Amino acid sequence: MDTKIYKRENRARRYAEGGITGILGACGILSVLILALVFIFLITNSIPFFQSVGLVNFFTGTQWDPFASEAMWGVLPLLTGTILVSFVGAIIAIPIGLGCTIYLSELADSKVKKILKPAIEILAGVPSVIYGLFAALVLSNWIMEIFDPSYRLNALNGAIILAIMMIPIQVSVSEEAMNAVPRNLREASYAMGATRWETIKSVIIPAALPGIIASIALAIGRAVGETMAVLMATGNASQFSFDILTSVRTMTAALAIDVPEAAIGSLQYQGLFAVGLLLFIITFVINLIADMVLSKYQETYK
Amino acid sequence: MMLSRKNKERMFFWLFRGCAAAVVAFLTIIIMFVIVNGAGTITWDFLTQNPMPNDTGALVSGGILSPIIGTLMLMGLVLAIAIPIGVFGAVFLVEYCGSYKWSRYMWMTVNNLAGVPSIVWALLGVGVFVYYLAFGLSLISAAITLSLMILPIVMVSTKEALEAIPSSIYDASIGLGATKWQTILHHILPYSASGIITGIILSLSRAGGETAPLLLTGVALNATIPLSIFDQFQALPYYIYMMTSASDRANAYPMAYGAALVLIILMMIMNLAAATLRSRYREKYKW
Amino acid sequence: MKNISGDQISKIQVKDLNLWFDTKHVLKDVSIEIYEKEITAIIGPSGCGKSTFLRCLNRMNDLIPSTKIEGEILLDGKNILENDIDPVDLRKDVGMVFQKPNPFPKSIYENIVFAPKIHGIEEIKKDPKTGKEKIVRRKPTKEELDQIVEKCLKRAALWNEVKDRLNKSAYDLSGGQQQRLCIARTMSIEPEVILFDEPCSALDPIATAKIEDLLVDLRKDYTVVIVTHNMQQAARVADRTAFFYMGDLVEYGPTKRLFEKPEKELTEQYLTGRMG
Amino acid sequence: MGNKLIAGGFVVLVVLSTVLAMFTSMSFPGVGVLNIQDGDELSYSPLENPEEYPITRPLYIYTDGVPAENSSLYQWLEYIYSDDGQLYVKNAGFYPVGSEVKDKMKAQLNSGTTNDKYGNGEITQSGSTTLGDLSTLWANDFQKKYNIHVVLNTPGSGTGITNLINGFVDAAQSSREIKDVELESAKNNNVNVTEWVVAYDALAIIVHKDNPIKNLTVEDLKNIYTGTYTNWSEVGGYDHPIVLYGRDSASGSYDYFKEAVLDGESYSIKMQQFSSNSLIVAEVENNLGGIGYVGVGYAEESLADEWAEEQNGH
Repeated sequence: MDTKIYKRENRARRYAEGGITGILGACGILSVLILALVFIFLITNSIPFFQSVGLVNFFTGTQWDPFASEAMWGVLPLLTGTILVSFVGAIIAIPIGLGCTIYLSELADSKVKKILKPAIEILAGVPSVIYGLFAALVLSNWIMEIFDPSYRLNALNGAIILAIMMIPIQVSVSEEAMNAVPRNLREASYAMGATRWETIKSVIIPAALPGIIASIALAIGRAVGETMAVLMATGNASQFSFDILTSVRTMTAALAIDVPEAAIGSLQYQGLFAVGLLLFIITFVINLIADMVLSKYQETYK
Repeated sequence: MMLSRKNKERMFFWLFRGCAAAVVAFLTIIIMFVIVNGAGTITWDFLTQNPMPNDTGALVSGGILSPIIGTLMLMGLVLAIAIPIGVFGAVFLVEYCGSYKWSRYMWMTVNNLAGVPSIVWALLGVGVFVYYLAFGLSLISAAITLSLMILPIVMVSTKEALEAIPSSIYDASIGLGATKWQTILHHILPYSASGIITGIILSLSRAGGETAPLLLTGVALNATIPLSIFDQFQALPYYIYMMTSASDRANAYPMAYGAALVLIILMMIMNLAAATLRSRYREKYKW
Repeated sequence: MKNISGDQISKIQVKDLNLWFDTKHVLKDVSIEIYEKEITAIIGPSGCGKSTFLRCLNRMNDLIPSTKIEGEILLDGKNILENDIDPVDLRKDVGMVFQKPNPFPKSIYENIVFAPKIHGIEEIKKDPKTGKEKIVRRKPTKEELDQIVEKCLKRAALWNEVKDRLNKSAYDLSGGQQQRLCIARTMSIEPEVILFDEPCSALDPIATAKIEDLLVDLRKDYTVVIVTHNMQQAARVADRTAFFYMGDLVEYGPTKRLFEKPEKELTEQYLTGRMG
Repeated sequence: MGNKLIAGGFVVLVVLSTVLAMFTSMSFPGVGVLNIQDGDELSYSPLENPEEYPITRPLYIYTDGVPAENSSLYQWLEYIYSDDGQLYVKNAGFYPVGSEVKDKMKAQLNSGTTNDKYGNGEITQSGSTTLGDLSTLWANDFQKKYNIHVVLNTPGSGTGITNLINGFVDAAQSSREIKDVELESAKNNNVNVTEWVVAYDALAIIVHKDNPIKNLTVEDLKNIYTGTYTNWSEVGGYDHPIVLYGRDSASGSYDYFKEAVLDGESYSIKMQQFSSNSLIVAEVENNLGGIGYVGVGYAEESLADEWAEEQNGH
């Protein structure tokens, strides 16, 4: 058969190819569209609020009570609540997390590592409501016995449970960064007679630093966005204070408590969307920092 | 006195071992507390009866059947909604327009949206699905909200699985005269399948464990097993939260721990399935 | 088909081929004729555009966005760059073997039957009513597939080494065997031209020798175009050799003449290794 | 050697945390319930004489107009006012509606339908946590008798009313009167809000079981919750700062207590707000200086033993 046809008319295949590309294209565009929906929806619902209440007293008001007779729109108590809980949580989580990462990637031998690494990943998979349950029923009593605070459910309680939730995220991301440091860098340092600790300190950590910074940013982003655990752990008094032994209300807890009560389209509803938008921007910026640091870092070790 | 280099190293190494021990201690304490307090309540009735009120009205007797079924139905709906759009969307964005300049920025935003707090998705759920599309307080509103929440996670994990395939295999298939879709169907998807499935399982377990979106989109105190997607429903995570604020605390707390244990077991099963799939996937295709 | 001396039928005529990646001018006014059932080698320093040229012949460069191509590439007189040509069909007739052996992570058998399965078997059917000849495409039967596998593996001199472990994974083979499997796989689509992009650069000398013998043997049925930076290899197997430098086709002619009496000063420098 | 050490360490850790979990028993010491005196009259306990207790409030169900006879909502309201319905009120720790209020409500029920859109399928009701237990008991019994399912959720009175106004639920349960602003937005959504008084709840004032104070006047209570008094010694107790606990703004108790006791003044910002009564009980129970207000059912459920004997003592 010598019919050489460079253009085999195979209409079936061309339509199949076109059709499938169409379907896949629809899914692709749909997924991106849906993700843009979040941002658009948050903005459209909070602009009217900013127009009527104004940015100034939203950001400078020190009392948040949208359902009082005359509504008070100060977001500061919520902002300080979130920052207090996440910041103290980070102070606890980062050192322990970093120590655990170094142990996991440099000191642990393979058998221990094979058990410990999945165990930590499981710790990340435990639903936050179970952390909240532990914080509300057990951790709060322990804190009460140790610090005897005037508030049983307080910011410290929230911070500790958030620290426990942040560690697995930080460890798994930074452990990968430390593993990605090429072997020859380690050997070069050993070759110069450096001890293992000096190698870790002066070669491996600096090389994996971007990955470590990214993991910390991701962990903080997750902590800022956490809702259930802080709702059950911090007592939710919306007062503007920096004392970690008082009860505070985080932005996420405020949304969980107040949103169902706001009539759709009312000023309260839009005010809560403003808080939601602020929360979205904060977590988006934190994740963006993590992404940029991570992607710049990946280029160097491609 | 200056510690000698050897002692310094030993000191720091013990410090790191201490940190690792602390992390393991956190995990063990929390899990053991749930097991010790929860194991007692797990009986056959506990798993096969709906929550019933005791004589003063607190829903502390009976079992957690409707919350379990509610959570499984939620995960089933999320599987049907988020997975097709997420996986095929990612396939399109990676394979068909992967090489364009803007796709890198697009993936950065998708990656970013994976970090959006679940309560912000819940806000969207209330505004759009419960009210605007008038699904009302129902299973479908909660399921779509959860689907949106895990969509970025599914897309990112699918992208990573697809990109793990070396381009030489793509060239080989194209070189043999296969069309783009035939190459994807026969070579890209099969080899990345277990990576994608691992991502799906992990995001489903994330969706199943979420509570915040449920609070706003239609979870109900005494809902039985939902008969239609527009019914209100119960869910395991909400049941646990509800039990911490029930009036009869002496009976409510053990039920909360029991439900927490069941939820942890469910999550463990899914995580282990994902982990075994991922390790098998790594052996099978070592290139 | 007369070789070397006398006039031969040219299989591929390339006229004033220019190619740009974004703004980088990679191929500049390349005009060359590749003759049927001959081995044409393409040599030149790395980055001179020899691989890019090779990939133009089966339009693999289409996969890279923002490439601009001008000029003509005639395959049996038909310009393959026209957009009514479906590159998929073209690649059925112009097979390609890559630098790094890239068998599919499947069994040896699966690797070879993949192409016949997706292309199916074409048969000429006499349409009873109109009596017109019509191409009918049908799924190949198991026996037909087994035949194809045996034929291709024998042709790629791999049959004896693998005939009893056909459903073993292709990854258990050695580098040389994997490359020959890729060649066998390429032959399963019954191409007319086979392009080789530095096929032996990842292989040890023994495996390379086997591949070179195979190339010479392939010349009987296929037109072979091979890109290599190994000048001895070109000298050993190629009938004609083309020397590329910075995107230009500097010199092209029968291998013996080009190596012994290069006309262009540049070629001579490159061959004697004195080039900077 | 290393691995055995680690494995051994882990086993010790597991054993330790198990023992720890067993011994951190969940103790519920319980709380004290104060008698409240209105002005110069006698002081009453919410547990014994709820009728005379000064801080009692009606509990409401709001619907969109009067439901039609054949609708399930009609049967639901009819059931609530039946003897069985009011019997459960006692079980849940509240006290039933008086006879003249019951007749008034029944009259309203049969005063002719204003909203026949209510079908005879499932009923959805949302709102106050205080009413949570009571409506669960009702729903459970109603299901047995009428085989109609009543789906409840209890995010708080304010939310229940909002859900009614937004049309998400058939009925709202509330532990406070509907506000004017809510009535207004109901009108915009053309929801004709109809009020049904279904039971009475005494708002018990709870203190730590070792707090010597046994009764307070409404005036004292007002000064405590507005933050005027900050130390128990100001009302004759120990020299110990007062720690205020109360419900969050979503709950009806928050609004009712503010109107009935604080005469509309705002709460001290130090007051810690909780989304449910039982969380307040858990707080006051563990804080010597704590004071909180909860539905009487919750107080009864967690009454400290010492206070219980004293109660039946005199």
